[in-house]
This record gives sequence, structure tokens and C-alpha cells, in this order.
Amino acid sequence: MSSSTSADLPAAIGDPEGPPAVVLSGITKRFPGVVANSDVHLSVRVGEVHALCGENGAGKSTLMKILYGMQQPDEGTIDVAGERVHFRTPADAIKVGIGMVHQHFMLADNLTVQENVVLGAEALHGIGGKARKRILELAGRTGLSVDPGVLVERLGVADRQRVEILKVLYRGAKVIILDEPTAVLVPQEVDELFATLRGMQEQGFTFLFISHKLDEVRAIADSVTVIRRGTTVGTADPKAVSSRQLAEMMVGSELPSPETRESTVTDREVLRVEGLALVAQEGTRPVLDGIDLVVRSGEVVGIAGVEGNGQTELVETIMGMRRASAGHVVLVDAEGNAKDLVKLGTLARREAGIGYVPEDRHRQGLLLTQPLWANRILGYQTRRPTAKGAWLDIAGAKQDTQRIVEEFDVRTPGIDVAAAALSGGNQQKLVVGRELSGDPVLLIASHPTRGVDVGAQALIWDEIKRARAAGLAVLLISADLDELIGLSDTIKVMLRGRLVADADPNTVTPEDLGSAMTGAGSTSDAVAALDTPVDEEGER
Amino acid sequence: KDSGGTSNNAGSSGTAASGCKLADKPPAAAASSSTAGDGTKVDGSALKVGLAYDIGGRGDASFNDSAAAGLDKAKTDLGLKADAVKELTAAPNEAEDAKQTRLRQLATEGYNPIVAVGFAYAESLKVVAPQFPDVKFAIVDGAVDGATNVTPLVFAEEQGSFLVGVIAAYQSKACHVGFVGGVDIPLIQKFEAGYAQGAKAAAPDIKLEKKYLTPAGDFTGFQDPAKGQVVGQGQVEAGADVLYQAAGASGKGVFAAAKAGNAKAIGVDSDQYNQPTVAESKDVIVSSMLKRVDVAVFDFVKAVAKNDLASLPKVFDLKVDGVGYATSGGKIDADLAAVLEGYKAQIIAGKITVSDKPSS
Amino acid sequence: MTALAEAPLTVVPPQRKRKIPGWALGMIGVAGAIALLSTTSYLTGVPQLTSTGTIQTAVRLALPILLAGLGGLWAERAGVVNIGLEGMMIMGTWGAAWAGYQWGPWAALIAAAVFGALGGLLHAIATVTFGVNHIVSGVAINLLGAGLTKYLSTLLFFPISHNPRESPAVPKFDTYSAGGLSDWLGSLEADQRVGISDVAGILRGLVTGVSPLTMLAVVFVVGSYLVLWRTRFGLRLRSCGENPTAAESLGVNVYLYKYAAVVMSGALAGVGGAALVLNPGNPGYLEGQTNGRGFIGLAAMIFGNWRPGGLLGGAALFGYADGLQLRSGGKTFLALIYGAVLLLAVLVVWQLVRRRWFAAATGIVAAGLLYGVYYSVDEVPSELTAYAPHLVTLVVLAVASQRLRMPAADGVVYRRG
Amino acid sequence: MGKLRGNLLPPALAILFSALLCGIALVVSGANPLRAFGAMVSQVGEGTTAVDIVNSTGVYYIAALAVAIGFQMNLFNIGVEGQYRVAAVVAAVFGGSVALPPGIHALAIILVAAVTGALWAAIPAILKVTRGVNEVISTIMMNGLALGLAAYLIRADVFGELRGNNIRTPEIPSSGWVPGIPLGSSGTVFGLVFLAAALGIGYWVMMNRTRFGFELRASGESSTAAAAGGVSAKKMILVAMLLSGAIAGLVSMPEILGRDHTYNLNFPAGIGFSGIAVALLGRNHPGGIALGALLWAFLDKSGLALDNVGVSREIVTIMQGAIVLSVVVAYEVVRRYELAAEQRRVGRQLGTVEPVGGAA
Ligand SMILES: Nc1ncnc2c1ncn2[C@@H]1O[C@H](COP(=O)(O)OP(=O)(O)OP(=O)(O)O)[C@@H](O)[C@H]1O
Ligand SMILES: Nc1ncnc2c1ncn2[C@@H]1O[C@H](COP(=O)(O)OP(=O)(O)OP(=O)(O)O)[C@@H](O)[C@H]1O
Ligand SMILES: [Mg+2]
Ligand SMILES: [Mg+2]
Repeated sequence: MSSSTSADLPAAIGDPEGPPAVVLSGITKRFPGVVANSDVHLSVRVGEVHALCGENGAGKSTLMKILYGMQQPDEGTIDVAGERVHFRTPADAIKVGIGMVHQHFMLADNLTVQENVVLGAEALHGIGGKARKRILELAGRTGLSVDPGVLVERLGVADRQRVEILKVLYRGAKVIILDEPTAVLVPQEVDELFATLRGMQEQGFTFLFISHKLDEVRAIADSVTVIRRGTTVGTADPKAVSSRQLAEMMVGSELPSPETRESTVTDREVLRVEGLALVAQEGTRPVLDGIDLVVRSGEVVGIAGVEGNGQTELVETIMGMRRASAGHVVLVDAEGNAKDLVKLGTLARREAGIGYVPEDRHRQGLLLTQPLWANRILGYQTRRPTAKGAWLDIAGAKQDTQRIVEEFDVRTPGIDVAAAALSGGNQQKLVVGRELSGDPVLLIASHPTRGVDVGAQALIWDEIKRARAAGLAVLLISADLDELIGLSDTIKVMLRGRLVADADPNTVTPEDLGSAMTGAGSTSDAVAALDTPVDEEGER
Repeated sequence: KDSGGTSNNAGSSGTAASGCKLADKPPAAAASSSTAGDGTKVDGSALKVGLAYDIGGRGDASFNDSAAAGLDKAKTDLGLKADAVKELTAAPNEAEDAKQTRLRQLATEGYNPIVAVGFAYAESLKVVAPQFPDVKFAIVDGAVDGATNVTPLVFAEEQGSFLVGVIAAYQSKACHVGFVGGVDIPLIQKFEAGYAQGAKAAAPDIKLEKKYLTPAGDFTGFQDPAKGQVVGQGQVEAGADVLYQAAGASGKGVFAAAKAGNAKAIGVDSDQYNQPTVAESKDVIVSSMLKRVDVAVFDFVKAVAKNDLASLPKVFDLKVDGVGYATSGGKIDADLAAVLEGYKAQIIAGKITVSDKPSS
Repeated sequence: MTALAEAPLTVVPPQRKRKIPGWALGMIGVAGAIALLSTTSYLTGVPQLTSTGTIQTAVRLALPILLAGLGGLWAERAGVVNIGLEGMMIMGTWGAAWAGYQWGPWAALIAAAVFGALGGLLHAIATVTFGVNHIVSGVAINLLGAGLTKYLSTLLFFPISHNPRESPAVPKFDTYSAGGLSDWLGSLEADQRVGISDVAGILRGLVTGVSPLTMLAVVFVVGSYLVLWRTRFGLRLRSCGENPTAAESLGVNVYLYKYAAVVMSGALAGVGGAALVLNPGNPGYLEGQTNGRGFIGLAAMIFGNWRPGGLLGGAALFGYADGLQLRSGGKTFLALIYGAVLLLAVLVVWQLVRRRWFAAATGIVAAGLLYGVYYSVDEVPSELTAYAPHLVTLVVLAVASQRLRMPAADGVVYRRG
Repeated sequence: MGKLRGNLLPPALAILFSALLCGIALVVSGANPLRAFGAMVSQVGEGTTAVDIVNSTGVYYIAALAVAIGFQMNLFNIGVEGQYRVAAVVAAVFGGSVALPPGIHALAIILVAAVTGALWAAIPAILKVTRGVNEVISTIMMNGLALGLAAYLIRADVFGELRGNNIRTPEIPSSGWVPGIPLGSSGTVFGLVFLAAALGIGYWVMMNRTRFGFELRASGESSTAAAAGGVSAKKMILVAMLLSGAIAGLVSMPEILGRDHTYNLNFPAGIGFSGIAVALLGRNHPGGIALGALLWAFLDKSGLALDNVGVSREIVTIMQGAIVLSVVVAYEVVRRYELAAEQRRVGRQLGTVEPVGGAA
């Protein structure tokens, strides 16, 4: 498969009338404590976009990693273009024309775009000028317009996504696996991506496409296979089924919805952020710039924004994990005492009544090797029931953990198992349960249901709604626009470190939000631009 | 390619080859006779002798080896039996109690006398010696206050160093000599003090370079020839053309520097001209300051055998040939030898007192 | 996707245009350092700062540090922290003495590399295969290296050298000088003209009495750069230190590259040990000979920002500071303090130009303090100058640490799958 | 039960493996391993060896605790070596130059040692927190500087005094001594061995029962999770390092207050590095560290016996290195195995091991 340009059809996979591009049969893969894939069958025709759907942890990524040679199946066979193959490493899969864009970016920040692209495929065009020429040729196709010599760390998410696709193209892959490529993109970017895919499809590329967003699946896929708890449930024609039907195939039950019924917003302010600014360590360009924000008791304020526009920084600055360079964070407690937190540390802010569900539960939410009850203490190490003064109250912590496990339906054999042994959804339920336990007046929830399966998602939504009804103020950050629209009482759009628009969740559509998020301007009455226009000079 | 040892020493100022303006020579010595050899045959075959070496032990080509030589001499001369001898060696950086254990072990196994080689044993002996009042201990380079059964075997290193200082002054063409000490501790300072005084006595205008490789407490200075070489080279380039080293294993570096810089060198402790490990640079070694640990150890064992410890000198100095200088290699001609004997006689006679502390 | 390409979607740090390439920056740094030294030497009347001998010494002392640092560089570029360099270096000294005694200096070099590589292999097995914490494994290897060589020399050297802690003398490399050039520079240096003599002294130090080992080290530095940054092997190796998961997903055998890098690291450290044995002044192996140089090499590498050129600078700085204090002691050390005052003055002006008032004020205070020391003290106590290199390293790291960037996955235990 | 197995199995395997390795090395070099090991074991009964082992265990234990505090949060304090040396000098100088009532005097010395150790550790801590300087490198550099500072402080013209060929700080009057438990001819157990034990208990309580210990372990396990949980990483680094330094400062107190009563040139080096190894052996657990310290001390002290049977004592160093390396490997293997086993157990209990068939 040396230097085949993507315009020719590859020798192995090409003929639409020939054998299927990929056939997986009887794939079984066991991990300690879980069978990720069990007797999976999948057949992908040449030139189609084949979608793969299923709940979290259903085994989609595992299956794709097996097809890409990153993991070896315990049982089962793989045929590519009618030939039996055995992949020991990704290199073997690449050799027969399979490429994969992973769920999480697989890029080395401190290497250049060119280095990232040619890595592992140096045999094609070397690592010098010839490779650069080839990259520039291919870059146009993905819409990438940066110099191959820049470091990847300088790129935004969409560009990184393009580099990932470029990597696959560069290797001359004809079967391309896209594992949740749209998770980090806004609707407009998704449309662009789909346009690219369709173009490539016409040239003979075959796609395996994974997404949790069923509308997207129906928009792009030619056929869809549903996986539930490690096994294939069936294959469907996406044009013939509704999103709802698909979802029910995945879950095997009714779908929950995030919609809030009636407004519980009061006029008692709980959080007031004024002129909050944050300057990144090097350079003087502000990451947060003049943020003004009010969250009232009983209100959910949602922040929409493309990843990397400062939402993470906003949350971490409000939590005191980053030092604001200007502005105030005023919290009003249940007795009505206002207090400026901007000089305080994270612990003091938590003690003042903020609960915090961080965006990454593995890195920020949990101590993975510690038992569940020790995780209950994290963030509450100064308060009852987990501590008495400088001493830990281990009995109290265990008791309260037991309560959370029961109330929040955390599926675990006990509170002494390590947090790592739980599945993602159960881990998240534990985190949410913990953060709602300290009688918070304000909950900051970052992507509270990201990567959580439907059941857990419904429970978490219910709990947030319940606490809201009881007067909790919630600041919600989510990339899931349906969740955002469904849960929020007010939505603010964040772009390049500023809040640029307000949206009304009752009328706004995800598309409207998407265009506001990319700065394309409001296309709908539901989105009202704020009077701080985007600073064009900041684009350099 | 460099043809070995011709690198010019840029620093050696205009006085090269002219030598020092020498002070008046001391009066010739009356034919000195050593006090050794009183003829009577001593029998040591009944003794069990224990030796506790300092770091390095037998084979260190330095004072441990010298002590071993004394022991070997006792075997041949006093009839000491080979299996009635036990030698143990200290480990680098060991704790105090390891030294105590070593001494105690020798004592409980019935060895008597026991020689502790090195001042590092002083503190341990203070504890162990009183526990074995019948055992006769000796300590090289140290003393233990108040312990009657510990014989100090100390040396007047400054006297020997004085004489090699004189040699350096007579051998220096640039009237500029150097001293390299291993670690900046009082023991090594004695060498420096005597050397400087001797050189000044022979040539009042002489210039002296001096440097210690590491400060007190950091004993790596005795184990780093690379540093010795750098310091030696530095002194040669500063103009010194005779280097005296008291730097343990680092001294090899000093010799190498002297050889590379066409300078001369003076060894220490034993006759280094004949030492295999520095054979490469033996031609630059004009003399060595001898510290006769072997003599001291032998004399001690002999005194124990005779049951006559009082006969041992308080200090092994020039008078008892406890220190001296080596003449191997033939670099010391008759004139110089006469001068040296003259100074030696003056020191023995007490006309010159050699200080054991550096002047500055 | 053209519309998207125009709108930057993320808060991207502004692209800093590197107008000046790295090598040029290095040249400017070197020129600046020479200017600073020659000014200091002139103002304080201490010619030793730039004399041939000082530079020669600096080169010699820097050599083992440089090689150990290169070893560290290879390992850390592949994501493995190697604090076991000291132990591997010790194994190298032993190997060099053992083979060198029997078959001459080239054999010594090879054996040192092999012995060091064995230490590296052990580190790789522990850290890569078994996923042991890198520091922990390094500490253990230092213990093991010291123990093993002690044991082996009692066993094998003692019968020949009669000293369990020392090997018999090992034959050395001849040294080479650039004949005519060296002499001409020597006459220039002797002229005592400000600037010219200094530069001549420095250059002469670099071309006089050069051992093949020094040339080899230069080759290694340049070679390491070329291999690591200009070949596909190097790209793959570095990718293992930046994002091993990504590398693995592209078919790079991360374990293999990590193994290769760590073994290479050990080999380089071993050669660093050989440099100690084969340098003039060292008859052969000697217990305790490395004396912490492996750790210093690691510091030099960090100082050099995980790059060969920077490492060269770090090793040179260390060798220079050590050589200076060994050769001329407290007086020149004071001169260096004076030099530091000058440097600070330049920096303060720079900060003032950039309107960084706080940094400038800090600089002024520091310069004032240092000048006070310079003014009031005649000679720095030798106890303190002996560790000048350590102090310099500490100060430089304190000043520069935040500009350093280590490989992103350095020290992170990687597991496949 | 499973937990116990997970904690005891790895070190047992590692010791066995290392003994095997060393046995092979001994056989290859022509010695009899059984005789060697036998000599080591029987050495424990000889003279004061047993007591020496206990004393030494105490010293290693303190050093290892100091290291372990840092290890708990992935902070590598390689600088215990320098911290205890500087603390020892300063405390000895202080103790020798003040007059205080008995008891209070000793307490004051201990306090000074702890504070000095903490201050010396504060430098790398502050550099790390404010300037991001890697603590591994900075503490190594600080070890060098500690040697220099100690050498300077005991200069005869600063705080030291000459004793024969030794230099030491003024002797601490008996009011500052901490009496030991005399066991007659078997030696004297240092009184401050009990300080070590108390520190161990305090360490356990702190780690497992206090907020600070929880925060420390949380930072070690995941700095990001700790930060989100309100643990300030900078504060933890600072406090952990200071605490580690303070405990390191106590390392030499048993010896100085219990036996030496002064700091002198024979001050033992390398305890800090042994402390690292012992902390690794004991997996930062106070009980494990105690066993590790005991093992280390045993190897150290009874290794002296190897000289008696003509085996090179260096085999002990090899054994120590091999034990550390194999113990960490064994811990890692067992840890992986146990995590997988736990996940399997949870999976079994929740019934996810076998999926819900292919029900469509
Ligand atoms: N390396 C691994 N070790 C142990 N278990 C694993 C491993 N990788 C995946 N699993 C488990 O296998 C199951 C399937 O995971 P997989 O990542 O394939 O799910 P997915 O369908 O891609 O989910 P998502 O929608 O979250 O991406 C999960 O329960 C997960 O816990
Ligand atoms: N590489 C791995 N090694 C061991 N266990 C793993 C690995 N990857 C995943 N797991 C385990 O799989 C379970 C969940 O993993 P996974 O991340 O796939 O879950 P998820 O439900 O998809 O949630 P998330 O969105 O957090 O990924 C946990 O028990 C986790 O510890
Ligand atoms: Mg997942
Ligand atoms: Mg997935």
C-alpha cells in the first residue's frame, strides 16, 4: 500500500460489487470484570457510511480498537475485502487500509502537525519536504489551513479533528473509523464534516461512524448497527427508523428527556460574578474577559460554547482553582449574607456552599484507587459528617457513603471497593451524590452526564431538577445542547472568553445556539447578542 | 597529536631555569645513627594480633598498606604466626557502631594487641578500650584521652613534610612550588604546614600554591583523581614546578598533571616511586615524604611482645625515623642529601621547630 | 469547511514567531557569555577566567557530565526518567577499566558502553515492562551499580592491583592539538589585549590537548540532535515521550522504542564513566570515582531544556564553574560574582525596557546584594566555593525553570492497551 | 487476609529472589553461600550486634519516615541526606554552647535539629512552589551545599574545635544527653529509638486519621482530583517538604544525644539514601518501614561477619540493591493483579461478566 493517493481505489478494498469491506464475526473480548464484546457480528459494505450505536460502555470503542489492531479479540475473526486477517498491532491494520480517528485526540501537543501526521508512516514520503508537500495536498480536502510546521498545541479542536483525519488519509486508508468525531463539534462544524465525508464517500472511502447523537446518525449513515451490552442487537436502515426507535433499540426501554416542567426561578441572587477576568500564564491575551453572570436560587444557568472558549477556565476560576486577575465572585448563603470569594481558596469556596461536579470524573472527581468512602471525604475533609476538626470521621463518612449509594442507585457491591472498579455512570452518580450532600447553595456542574448511559443520565437529571426545585442555584456547562436547552432556565453563550449572547431555552434550537457559539452571529430571535461585541483583534 | 608532556606552561614566568635564591645551607649533620636495632631477639610467636584498617584496607597503597607492611615485618622478624593475625577493614561512610563492633569482635576473639589504623577509630576506642582493660590497643594517627590501654601512634608529619619542602625548593627552577591536599582536615594541614615551612626555610622568596580538593567532612577528596589532575594542572600553569600531594588516591591525578606539565612531584606516606599503581608517572616523582606507619606498628607489636610499652616514642618523628623522605629514583644528589641531613639534624636537635598548623 | 477555517474556535495562545533559529540563539548566547567573561576578567583583573588552561579543564570536567546528560536526554525524550545514570556510569567506569586494562582504550570505551547499557536494560525492564516508578527504579539501580562494581573489583581487580577498590592502570588515548592554530592563538592570548586575548584563550583551550573522547562527545551531541530530530527513528522515539498512546495507535512499538532509548541512555552514561577512567589523571577504576556526576548530568540536561545544545551549555557551565574553583579558588569565585552583577545589570535594563517593574526591582535588589558580597569579602571560604557548581545550578534552575519544557509524558508509566 | 497477602508476599518474594541471586554470585566466585548467610545470622548473637541492629533500625526508620512523607504525595525528597547533616551540625553546635537544665536541654537540641532540617528543606520546597524547580534535582544540589555548610560551621575558627586529628563541635554537656537502656556487654539501646517509634505512630495517625494526611494522600494519588477537592497543591508541597525536612533533621539525634555528644569528621553519610530504599521496601507504611529498616540494619551490621568467612562484604550492597528493585517490581505486579481481581469481583457481583445475551 505504498504511496497510493486517495484518488485511486486501493487494491484490497475497492469493488463495491465485491466482498464487503470489513466483516467481523463472533468477536468476543473480555476485560477483568466485564465482557466488552460478546459474539459481535458486523458487516460493512464498500463505500458506505456504517454507523455504530449503543449506550456508553456498550463496547463500541472496544470493537473498533479490535478492528484497528489496538486490542486483540479473545475470540472471533476479521475479514477485510474477503481475506482473513490477524492484526497484532495498528501497523498491521494500517497496512491493509484501515484508519481510525479516536474518541479522544491522539496527538502529541509538542510535536508539529507534520510530525504528528507522518509519525509511523515515515516510509511513505520520509519526514521532510516530500512529506510536507503531500500533507499540503491532502490538507485542502480536510479544510485544514495551517502550516504543517506549527505545533499542534496551537490548534483549536476543529483543527485538531482535521489533523486526525489527515493522519488517516496520509496513510492511504480506505476504511476509516470515526469514533465519536462530532462530540466536540458544533452543528455547523458537524455539517462541514459531513460534507467532507460525503465527498470522500463518492471517491470510494468506507466509513465506520460512531455517535451518540442519533439525528446525526440518521443524517449521514447508510446503515446502522446497534450494540447493547457488548452484543449486536441488529442492523437497521437509518432512513426507515426514527431516532426514538433507534434509541429504544439501544436501551431497550423508554427514553428519558431533560425537559424541565415549570420554572422555579426566584429573584434571590445566589451567585454574582462581576467583571471576572483571567490571564493565561504566558502572553497577555485574556482567557476570560469581563464575565458578568448572575445565578438565582432555583435557577439553572446554562453556558453554551465550543470547547476551548473558556468554559473550563470560567468554572475553575469560580471554584478558585485558578486565580482571577480581576473581578468578583460573590456568593450569597442561605441566610442572605453576601461574601466575595475571589481571594479565597477552593476549599473555602466549597465550605461557603458550592458543590462542584468537575468535567473529568477520573482526573478531577475521584481518587480511583481509594475506596468509595474515602472518595466521599474528598472536598468535604473539613466538614461533618466526614470530619471533626482536624480529624477524619471515618465512621461518619462510611455511613453517608452508604446513604448516597442507596439514594443515588450507585451499583456497587459495597463501599469498600476502589472507585476504579465502578463503571463510569456509577462513578458519576457517586460524584453527583457527594456534591449534592453538603447542603450547597450553588452547584456547578460541568458536563454532568458526559459519557454516562441513559439510565444514569436520567437519574442525574432528576436529582438536579429536584435540588433546583428546593432552591438550589445551578451553573451548568454542557456540550450536549439538548441537555442544556432542556435543563436550563437561562442560557448564555461563551465565545473566546466572553459571554456574547443570551438565549431563551424555550424557543432556541440547537442550530441557533451552534451558530451563536461559533460567532457566526445570531440567526434567530431566540438568541440576543449582548452588548459586548466580539473583539476581532483577538483573532491573531 | 600531542607528543606527551611538551605542553608549555604558559604561566612559568621569566625566572624559569634559574632556580631559587637559596638560604644558607644548614650546618652539616653529624653522622646520624638511627636508634633502631638494639640487637636483642624478641619472640612474638605467642601473640594474636588484630588489625582494624580504615577505609581502603590492605592494598590501598597508602597508610593502611603501610600498617600491613609493619604487620608482615612482625611476622618475619618476631615469629608471629600467620593464623594468629586477623585483619578487618572499614567500609566507606559506615556508622560509628560498625567500628566499635569491629574492635570488639577482635577483642572478644582474643586478639591482643589490637591496632586501629586511622584517627576515625578514636571515638570507638574511647568506648571499647575500657571494656577490655587487659587488651592492649594502639591507634594510628590518633589518641584517646584517659584510656590507659590505648597507645597512640602519632607521627610528626610536619617534620617529614619540612624536609620534602626543602627538596621542593632545591628542585624548583621557577622558585614556585605547589601543595595539593585531599581533604581540608587537620591531619592534612600538618603536611601543608611542614612543607611550606621547609620550602621557606630553604628559599625565603619561594612562592607557594596550595589547594584542598574538598572541605572537611567530604571525604571524596581522597578518591577523585580527576580533581587532583585539574588542581595539579592549575598549579603548574600558575607557575609551580614541584608539586607535593597529600591527597590519597587523588594524588595520582596530581602526578599525571606534573608529568603533563613537565613539572616534578613529591609523593606521600610511602615511597611512591616504587608503587605500581603510579608507575606511569614515576619519572616525575623526585621523592616521597615517608610516614613509617609500618615502623610504628612493628615497634608497637614488638614492645607488646617485650612487655615494654614505655619504650615507644610519644611521637614518631625524625628522631626515631618515624617520618622521613625517600630517595628512590636517584633524583636527590649528594649535595641535596647533605643539606637535608643538615636540616634533619637541626630539627632533631630542636633548633628548628616545625609547626603543625598552616600559617594562614 | 472554508468558513470555519477563518473563525478561530478556541482560545489559542498567540503564535510566537521564532524569528531567530535555535542555533543562532545559541551563538548569540555564547557570544554574550564570552563578552561577559572578558569584561569581568578585565574589570576584576583576574585573567584566569578566560585562560586556555581554564577552558581545557572545563572541557575535561564537563565531558563525563555531558555524556551522562546525553544519556538522560535519550531516556527522557522517550518518556523514561533516568535517575539511575549514576549507577550506570559506575558500571561504565568498571567496564572501561576491566576491558581497557586488557585491550586498550577503544576496548575500554566499548565495554563501558556495554556495561552502562546493561544498567539501562535493567531500568527498562523495571520501568517499561513492569511499570515501576522511574525514580524508584533509578534509586535501586544506583544501589545495585555501586554494589556490583565493588563486588566485581574485589573479585577481579584485587589479584592484580592488590587493592580491592582500584583497578590496575589503564592505557589512555593520545591527545591531539591543532598545532599551528594553537600556537598562534597562544601568542594572541599572551598579548593581554582585552577581548582578543580572551577569545584566543577560550578558542585555544578548545583546540589544545583534545582527547579523541572529547571529539567523540561532540559527535555524540551533534549525532543525538540529528538522530532524534532529523530521522524517523528519532521522531518515533520522541513521540513515545510526548504521547505514547498516540504513537502506539499509529503502529509505533512504544515498548521497543522505550527500551532502545533507555539502553542507549545507559550506554551513553557508561561512556561518561569511561571518560572518567580514560581522562588524564585517572589511572583506572576507583571506587567512588563518579562522585555524583550522574546526577549533575541530569541537572545539566534539565538546565538545557531537554535539548542537546542546551545540555552542552549546561555541562559547560558546570565544568567551567568547577574548573575555576578547583584551579584558582575563592578569588576567581569573587570575580564570577562580579560577573553575575554585570549580567543582572543587563537583565535589569532589559526588564525596564519591557516595563516589567517587579522583575527589574528584584534584579536590582539581587545585584545590590551580590555586589555587597563582592565588595565586603576578600575571598570566599573554600568550603563554600567547593560547591559553587551546585549553587550555580540551583540559581540557574530557579531563574530558568519556568521556561523549561519537558516531554509531556516524561516519567509517566505507560501501559499498552 | 487478601490485603495482608498483598502486602507481605512481594517483599518475601523479593528477599528470597535477592538471596538466591546473591547465592549464585557467591557460588560463582567460589564461596559457600550457606556458610556466608549462616555467618550473618549467627553474627546477630555476637557482642553488641543485636543492639547495634536495633539502634540502627531506629536511625533508618526516622530517615525512611522523612522520605515516605514526601513519597506519599509523589514528592521525591532526595535531600534527606543534606537535611540531617546540616541539622546535626547546627543542633550539635547549639547543644554544646548553651547551658540548660537536663531534659529541657535535650528537648531544645531536638527542636533545633527539627527546625534546621525543615529550614534546609524549605529552600527546595519554595523553589518548587514559586519557580517550578524539580525537587529531585534541587535536593541533590542541596546535598552538596549541605556538605559545604557543615564543613564551614565546624571550622576551628567558626564553631568547631580541634581534637587531635579530628575536628568536632564543642561537646554537649550531660544535661543534653538522652540516656539509653544499658544492656551490659550487649551494648546500650539509644533512648531515642523510642522517639523513632513515637514518630512512626504519629505518622500512622496523621496519614490515616487526620485531614492533613488525607489531603497528602489525595495529592499523591491525583493532584488534579485533590485540587478540585480543595486541596492546595502548593500548600501541600510546602508542608510535606517542611515536615519531611523536620523529621530528617532528627535522623542523627539518637547517635548524637545517645553516644557521640558531638558532630565530628566521622559523621556517617548515606543514611538519607538508605532511607529512600527503606521507605520503598516498606511501601510508605509505618509497619512496613519498620520491617524494612530492621532488614536493612540487619544486612548492614551482620554483613561485618562476612569478613570472618572470607567473603567480600560488598555482596551485602548487591543484596540491598537487588531487594529494592525486586520488591518494587513485585509490589507492582501484585498491585495490578489485585486491581484486576477487584474489578472481576465487582463485575461478578453486579452480573456484568456475562452480557444479557443477544436479545434484540
Ligand atoms: N482496557 C480496558 N480494561 C478494562 N475494561 C475496559 C477496557 N476498555 C474498556 N473496558 C470496558 O469495556 C466496556 C466497553 O467499553 P467501550 O469503551 O468499548 O465502550 P463504548 O461503547 O465505546 O462506550 P462510550 O460510548 O463511552 O465510548 C466498558 O464497560 C469498559 O468499562
Ligand atoms: N485501561 C484500563 N485499564 C483498566 N481499567 C479500565 C481501563 N479503561 C477503562 N477501565 C475501566 O472500565 C470502567 C469504565 O471505563 P470507561 O471509561 O470505558 O467507562 P465509561 O462508562 O465509558 O465511562 P467514561 O465516560 O468515563 O469513559 C472502569 O471500571 C475503568 O476503571
Ligand atoms: Mg467510555
Ligand atoms: Mg467509546
